Amino acid sequence: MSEVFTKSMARNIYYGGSLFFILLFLALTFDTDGTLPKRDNRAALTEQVALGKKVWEENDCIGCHTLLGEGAYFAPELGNVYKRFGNSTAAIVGFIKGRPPEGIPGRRSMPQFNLSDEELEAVAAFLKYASEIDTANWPPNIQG
Amino acid sequence: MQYRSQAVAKPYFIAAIGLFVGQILFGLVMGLQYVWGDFLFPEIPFNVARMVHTNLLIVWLLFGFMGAAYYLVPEESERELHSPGLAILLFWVFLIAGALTILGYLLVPYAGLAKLTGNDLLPTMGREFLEQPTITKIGIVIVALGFLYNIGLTILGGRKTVVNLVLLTGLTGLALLFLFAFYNPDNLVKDKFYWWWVVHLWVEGVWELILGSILAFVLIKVTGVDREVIEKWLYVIIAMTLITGIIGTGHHYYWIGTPEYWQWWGSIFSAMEPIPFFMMTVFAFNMVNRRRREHPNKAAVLWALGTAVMAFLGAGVWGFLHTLAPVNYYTHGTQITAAHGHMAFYGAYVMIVLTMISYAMPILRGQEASDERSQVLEMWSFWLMTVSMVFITLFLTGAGILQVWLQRYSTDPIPFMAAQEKIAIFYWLREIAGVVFLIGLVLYVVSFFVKGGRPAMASAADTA
Amino acid sequence: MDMTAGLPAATEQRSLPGDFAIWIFIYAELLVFGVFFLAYAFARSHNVELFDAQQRFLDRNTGAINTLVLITSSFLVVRAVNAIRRDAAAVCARWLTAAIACGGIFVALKLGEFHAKFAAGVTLSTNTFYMFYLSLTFFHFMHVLMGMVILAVVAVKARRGAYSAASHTGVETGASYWHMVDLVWIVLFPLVYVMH
Amino acid sequence: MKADAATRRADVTALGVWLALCGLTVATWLVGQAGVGGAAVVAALMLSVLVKGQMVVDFYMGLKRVRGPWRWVVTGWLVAVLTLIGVAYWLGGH
Repeated sequence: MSEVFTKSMARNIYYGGSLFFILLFLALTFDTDGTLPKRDNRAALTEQVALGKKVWEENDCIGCHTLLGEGAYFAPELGNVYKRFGNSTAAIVGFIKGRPPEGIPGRRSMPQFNLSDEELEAVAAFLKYASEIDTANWPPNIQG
Repeated sequence: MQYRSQAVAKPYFIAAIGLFVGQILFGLVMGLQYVWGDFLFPEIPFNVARMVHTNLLIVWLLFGFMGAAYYLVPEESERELHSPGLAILLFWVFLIAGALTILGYLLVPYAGLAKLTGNDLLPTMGREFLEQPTITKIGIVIVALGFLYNIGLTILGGRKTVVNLVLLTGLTGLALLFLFAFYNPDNLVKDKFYWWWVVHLWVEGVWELILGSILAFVLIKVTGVDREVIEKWLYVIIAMTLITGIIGTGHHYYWIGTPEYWQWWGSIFSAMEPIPFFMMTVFAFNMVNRRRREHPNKAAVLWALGTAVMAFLGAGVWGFLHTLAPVNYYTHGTQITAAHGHMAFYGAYVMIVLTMISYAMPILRGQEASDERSQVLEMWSFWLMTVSMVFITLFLTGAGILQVWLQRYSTDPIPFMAAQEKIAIFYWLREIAGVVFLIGLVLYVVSFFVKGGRPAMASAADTA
Repeated sequence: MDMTAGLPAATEQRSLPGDFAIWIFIYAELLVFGVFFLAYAFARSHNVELFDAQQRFLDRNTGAINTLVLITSSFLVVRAVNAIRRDAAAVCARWLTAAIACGGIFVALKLGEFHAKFAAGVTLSTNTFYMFYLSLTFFHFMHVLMGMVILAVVAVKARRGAYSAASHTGVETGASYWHMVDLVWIVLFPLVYVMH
Repeated sequence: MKADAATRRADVTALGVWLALCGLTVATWLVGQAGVGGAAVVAALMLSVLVKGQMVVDFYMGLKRVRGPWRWVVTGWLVAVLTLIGVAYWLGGH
């Protein structure tokens, strides 16, 4: 084979190609950052929602549930749970509050987290905020 | 072993295998909880078991990567490690911090752990795969910096081979991108957007550089093919990885509130992501076919080829299955994702670490290759683990297809929990396959303690 | 390699011009662009009215001029390769410089086009047509920049006498990449600017 | 020298190709100016792209005399992409 195939050219393509696509990715990130205000429902980001996100995180809800499709696949999607529960934060609060501490025999059960009323309201507000993010019409239906 | 300091790799490999066993045990617990909902409830709820399962995976792979680096960097650089003492110190720091974190998950409610570790000061916990307390994350950064310092000085002060430089780039990228774990804005969309800079750009970016360089190193050693040939293919493969994988991040930006053009950018580039994996498969088989020596360590060759094939299937094919936006619209966040995740992680990263351990461990223990009986057992464990992982993937794929149909696609979609009950049979089958995987893993561990058969050295007449 | 091995007029079959590694890259790029073009075409088939209406707002004259500019620069690059094949390194460097200048004209015109669109408030999220228009042209635009960098490196090396008739793989490598950038635009221009 | 003569001939060929490419580009632009569309126009434009593309591939990229499948890969790419674009336009027209 008289084909020329040099290591230095392979290396140049690796460095040049990587740099090229990093720059492209950064350009798209820049555009995304500018477009997000129209989609990410940031107007609804109150202190309560921020607290709700913290409650969400500090109880590792993502360890069982998905949120906008990401997380664990053990329990239902919660990105649209506010809508699924009839556009009601009270229903969300009631559900979390009502989990039996010892679980439901033989079934997958959500733990009883003993959240305060403030925390319960906050996490419900967070889920309401999440449900109003423009997710390009995902999930396909109300079941999540 | 050409350099004495390579020996620091040994504790890293042992710890990696130990944590691997733990990971699989918790995987079996979770698998059982899928069908026996209140198993260990409320002592070990599912989210805790999952956290332990996934965090142990990450930690033991990192142990594996670090061990691999400590083994191969001195040999490639043709000099001793800059500081073996630092390597051992960081080993204990990382192991103890890791063990404390896992114990924290298991013994304290997660919210209590958050309080205990001062998550209020810099909230980073409670996001998938990044559940570690902030203080653990800071520890990871410190260990990573110390490790990079040690490896970096060794590489820069010695022979700079392509394998070394690619490995160093990969490890540096790993450390740098981890810093995005500390960015946790209240804005959920931004949170998720940059969360993927850790998760995706790790596993479909810089980790593949680490994978490629380890595979190249082992292939150079076991095939005796000219380094020049292997190195230029390494460059081409990782170039393709980054060319497709960086914009490929877009396949995570379809439905999380990000602009809709990501559906096009993400689909187009991630559809190309199987190409580097395919090239890797062709490359590995080509090198083995063109081998200029018969290495006595048959098991290591098997692992190397297995990595190439399974990474292509798991990361390439199973990734492609649901990467196009119109498909992903229905499969996003279902068992299809779980199926892909299992085979991709096993095929690409578990197997490359086991490849390296398989190659290096006998040498670290004073033999070029293990005894024949030990190797036979190791190959049995290879097949048991690999085949059961294929079945785990197939069962989860079956579960996912049914789930998508019942819950997302049919004209009368049913609720999540109702769908889960209808696909329980797949979860049972998955659990059985998981038990077989554990048996394979036990055999793997046992293979380290088996002696006898023809001493492997005898067949290595042409080793130089 | 023998003296005539690189000659287009030679009758014998020869291997790929330039470094094989660049060809792996070129084929990968063609694949990406091909898929992108088809995505455009099939997305259009679902939104014919939108695409046809929006296409009217594009600056077709600049698009056509840019096509001529790129074709010309490709021609200049061919002259450069032919020059180095007769060992005229300085001539080769001059042709390459001219080609880079053409690239510069392309970039300037394209920037003007982008500026007009951005000033009119067009973004990637305006609609599907503009998503494709901006994605495709910007992606290609970056390739032009990349190609100019490559040609510049080759030109500098040529001026320094790094290439000769016997050994000029580097020139062919850069040239091959540049022609790919041209080839892609040849498809892009009628597809996005003209056809409806 | 033989090499000299060969490259001079190649220069002439390249100039001819350049003229052809420019002509076809101007023709494409004229089609745009006329504002015409429809199946026949799409077919004609795709055909002209095929011709232009193949000229670039053969004479500029220099694949005409390359052994092996390399030339046909690019030609195949052109044919496949242009045909499928044609199919997409045909679908859109219905």
